[in-house]
Formats: sequence, structure tokens, C-alpha cells
Amino acid sequence: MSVREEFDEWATDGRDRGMEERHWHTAKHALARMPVESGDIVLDLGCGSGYAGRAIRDTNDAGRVYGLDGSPEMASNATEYTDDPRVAFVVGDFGSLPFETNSIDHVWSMEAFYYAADPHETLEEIARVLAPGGTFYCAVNYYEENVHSHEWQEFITVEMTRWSREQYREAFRNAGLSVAAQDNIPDREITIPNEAEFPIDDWENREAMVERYREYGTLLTVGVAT
Amino acid sequence: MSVREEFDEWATDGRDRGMEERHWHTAKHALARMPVESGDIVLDLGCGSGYAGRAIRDTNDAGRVYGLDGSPEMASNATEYTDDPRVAFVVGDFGSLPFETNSIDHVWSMEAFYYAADPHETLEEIARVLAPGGTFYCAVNYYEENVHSHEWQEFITVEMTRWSREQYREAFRNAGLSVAAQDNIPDREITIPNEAEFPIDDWENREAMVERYREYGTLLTVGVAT
Amino acid sequence: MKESLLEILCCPLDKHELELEDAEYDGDEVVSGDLACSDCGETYPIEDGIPNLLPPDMREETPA
Amino acid sequence: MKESLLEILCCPLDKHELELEDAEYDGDEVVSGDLACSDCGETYPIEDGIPNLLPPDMREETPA
Ligand SMILES: Nc1ncnc2c1ncn2[C@@H]1O[C@H](CSCC[C@H](N)C(=O)O)[C@@H](O)[C@H]1O
Ligand SMILES: Nc1ncnc2c1ncn2[C@@H]1O[C@H](CSCC[C@H](N)C(=O)O)[C@@H](O)[C@H]1O
Repeated sequence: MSVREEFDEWATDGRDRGMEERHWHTAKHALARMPVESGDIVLDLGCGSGYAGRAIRDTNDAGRVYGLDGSPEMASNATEYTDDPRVAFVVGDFGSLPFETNSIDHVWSMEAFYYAADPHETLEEIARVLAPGGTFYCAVNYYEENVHSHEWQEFITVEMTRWSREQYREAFRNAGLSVAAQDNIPDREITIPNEAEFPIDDWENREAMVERYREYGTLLTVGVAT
Repeated sequence: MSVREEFDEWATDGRDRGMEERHWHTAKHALARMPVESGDIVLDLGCGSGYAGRAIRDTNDAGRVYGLDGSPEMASNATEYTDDPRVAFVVGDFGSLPFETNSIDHVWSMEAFYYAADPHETLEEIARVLAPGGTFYCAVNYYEENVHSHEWQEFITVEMTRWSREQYREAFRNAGLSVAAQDNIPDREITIPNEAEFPIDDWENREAMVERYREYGTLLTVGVAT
Repeated sequence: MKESLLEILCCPLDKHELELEDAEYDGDEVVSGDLACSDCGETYPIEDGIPNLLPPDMREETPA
Repeated sequence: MKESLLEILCCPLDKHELELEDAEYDGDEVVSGDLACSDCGETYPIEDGIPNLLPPDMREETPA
């Protein structure tokens, strides 16, 4: 299946909202760090339900926020979830961004970057559309050190890139993005049942679930365009 | 009193270690974000007891870490607290850094930047010594939004600069540092007594203490040299 | 979409400017129309107010 | 201090290179000596192995 088919299905069966709820636990901490100034133009790559753009507008008085998604159904849902005239959505692909060079002040992406068919090409596209000094906030739960995420590929037809922390830094630098910060943002909100209730769902034991959420959480890498 | 006299006194009566213990609660989270690569040269401005440099060496395999402090007694204590051959200390002033242009990969500073006689000049010096793409991690507990810190000036003879979050961002940009991130790192570790024990020490009520530590915590601004 | 979006949009293929054609409006919202590349001539549809700027080969993957 | 520190140190006043003079060593540690600016000639002391690169007017504030 293509990105379009796979995620149109997710959007149609409501998984866009489910992701919003879960991802918000860590995304909000990463979003709170973005140095968005009044009037800035922000792009959300792989926006899903579009919650990040809504949050950026609500808290930072961003000038305009655009969400790009490869799934028309996602973009259509995201459009329905807001009536902010400064938020808009576009259908497009990570491989060839339909934005002018130097036109964007900040790029945000949560749990989406690794679906790029060629992540290096996508980083170059991001470096191209960012104005000098603009930031790329790249948040992922699927990465090498998070061993609990490795099996996710089995459940999805789109090929995923599983980089390590170091590979992210290196790839950013190769694309001309300086690495300003990298860290793990723990998910302190998800409910972790008592010892006695394990095994539960996908979790053999409580320690594994604690490690996955409270320790590994979300990997955030922040790059700056030069 | 001069910086030298004031902080020589602090170093001599053990306040260097007291600060280390308290500042570590938030400093460690900021340090964990620094994209230090093996071999990098890191500078700690206003290093006090030098704990940040020790931590960076222990966790990141930094090539060399230098701590600069205006107080010879601080630098002397810091030297005693480590025998890592890749950590060293220098006495110097924020106003005229004794480092070559482009010679440093990352600059760290915790609870020290605002003592600079001319903070704009110091930012320019930092931008000068940083190699292109290098980061400045500036962590402060004393800043405009943290109303609980305003009275601190009464207890110290060195004049302190009290900028707002926005003033930090603007001053960084004026000095040629792109702002990559800014946020508040809560201190989740300091013990906050039960309601019944208030008023206590400097705290009229529990809410104020909760706000000071759990909400405002430490303001971190991350700049990138171009 | 609003016309202001055109200020920063470009053709995903060759990054040239896009021109709005056959636009229908609802207030200041462009609800349908086409975005045509000023250079390669490729056109991109605006569907329900949302511009579809997928490269043409990906757009055509759509099950009919 | 180690001599490797000299690779990145410079005169705080005019940012020119420093030269190590009258050095005394303990192994590869320089425990005392002077750092002299190759341009302005100002010298900065190394005390207990720690170079004091305060601008001269701040260094002299020291109570005697
Ligand atoms: N190559 C590609 N181009 C554009 N969008 C893509 C893409 N690959 C995946 N996506 C989109 O990326 C999203 C990943 S799901 C994450 C959605 C949202 N950011 C959240 O945090 O909840 C999906 O909406 C999917 O359609
Ligand atoms: N103008 C200046 N130049 C150099 N160092 C200065 C300075 N003003 C203050 N300092 C130093 O900055 C330190 C501030 S106290 C903070 C120490 C340490 N970073 C910590 O987190 O605990 C003191 O050691 C003081 O001597």
C-alpha cells in the first residue's frame, strides 16, 4: 500500500484522533520549546489530525501554520477540526515539498519523518524551505534505541526508517542543518497498570512498559538551517 | 564588591557545592540535550564548582572541557574536585573571553550569564568563540517571568541583568545567534513541605514555592552560531 | 485555502510558481480550482478547499 | 594547565596568541609561569596551575 492508501484508512477509522491523544503527552513538551515569534510561518510535516498546528497558533500567535500530509483524508479531517483562518492544510509528499525556498520559519514533525521514502532527500527539502536560522523539530517514537518500537514495522505496509540518535544527528548535519539539541522526552502521563496486571496487551512485564514510556519516550532532534 | 571578591567569598564558605547540589536538579536535563560529539571542545562560563564540565565528560566523551570563572577561589576548588586530565579551569571575565575565534564547539552556562557587566558584549564574545553550528546553552533561574527571583539582587553586590524570555531571544539574535529552543525546565526534585509547615524560610505559602520550582524552574535558551 | 497560501506554495517538481486557475470561492476561501505550474505546465487540483500537491505519479495511485 | 590549552587560549584584550614563559612543570602539567601576549606584551600569571586571564585592571582589584 502507498502512504496515501495506508493513512487514508487510518484517518477514516479514527486513528488520527487516537494518535493525537497519545502523542500529545510528549509533543506538548517539545512544542513548548519552539522559539516561534509572532507572525512566523510554521509547517507541520505529516500533520495527521493537525493538533500541533492548532497548539502553535493557540500559544504562540504564529502568523500562519500549514500542515502537510500525504493522505487526503487526514488533511480533510484536520481541516474539519479547526476554523482558525490562519491554519491550513495541503496534500503533498515528504519527497518533494511544494514550498518556496527560505519560505518557512519553523518545521515541526511528530511520528512522521521516518515514513519518508528517502529521509536524506526529505532533510534536504526541509533545509531548502527553511529560512536561515529556522528550526526543524523532529520528534519520533520509532528509533533504534527504543527497542520496544522495533516490531512496529510489522503492522504497517509503508517502509519505515529506523535511525539511531547518532544517525539522526549525522543525517541532519549532512543536509546542512546544525544540530542544536537532542533528547528523550518521557511520557509521564500514560497509565501504567500495577505489576499484578501484567502481562497486558503488548507488554510482557511492567519494567518494559516503564522503560518504553517513562525513559525512552519521544526522541526529539532539533536542527537549525544556516 | 567585584565579581572576584563576592564569589571568592562564596567559594571559601562552601556555597560552590551548595549551588552544585541545587542547580543539578534542572541542569542535568538541559545538559542531556546538548549535542556534544566525541572530541568536541566545551566551555562552561561561570563554572563555579565545575560540575557541568565533569558531567559532560562523563556522559559524552567530550574531547576537552574548560571552565572559566572570574573567581580564582572557584577555579581552584573546581580544579580540586576532579582529576580528569581533559577538564581544566581558567580564571577570566565574561566581558573579554581569552579564547580564539571559532575555537569552541559548545558553550554552557548555568546561573551565571546575568552577572556579565555587559550581557550584549558577552553574547558577542560567545558568538565569536563558537565555531559555526556550535551551540550556546544558557540556563538561568533569575529572569523577569520568575517573580520569585526578583528579590535576589538584594542579597548580592554584583549587578544582575533581569531579562524576560523574549529579551533573551532578541539579544541572542542581535549577537548573531539563532534561537533554536527556549523553555522552562521544572525542578521536580526539591522537597516542598506540606501546606501546614508554611510560612517557611523565604516562602509565605506553598503555592508560591510550587510555582517557583515546579513551574518556572530554570529558563533555558539555546542559541546556535552561524 | 486562502490566496495567501500561494505566496509560499510552488510546484513540487520544479519549484516554480503556481498560478490559480478556474477558482471558485466561498468568501475568501478558494474551494475549488487548479494550480498550474508557470514553468512545466503541470496542474494540481484544489479539492474541497485543500490543494493536492502530490507529485502527479503519486496522485494517480488513487484507486479510481 | 596542559600545554594543549594554549591551542585555543588567547589574550583577552586583543585576542592575539599567548606564549608560555618561565614555565615550571609537574609531569605534563604547567604549574607556574607566565602567558605573554605576542602582540601587546601583556603577561598573565599561571597560579597553582590555573592561568589567570582576567583583564589586568580586574586582576589588580585583588585586595593585597
Ligand atoms: N511520505 C509522506 N509524505 C507526506 N505525509 C506522510 C508521508 N508518510 C507518512 N505521512 C503522514 O504522516 C502521518 C504519520 S502519523 C502522525 C500524525 C501526527 N503528526 C501525530 O503526531 O499524530 C500520517 O498522517 C501520514 O499520512
Ligand atoms: N563577569 C564574570 N566573569 C566570570 N565569571 C563570573 C562573572 N560573574 C560571575 N561569575 C561567576 O559565575 C558563577 C555564578 S554561580 C553559578 C556556578 C555554577 N555554574 C553553578 O551552576 O552552580 C560564580 O562562580 C562567579 O564567580
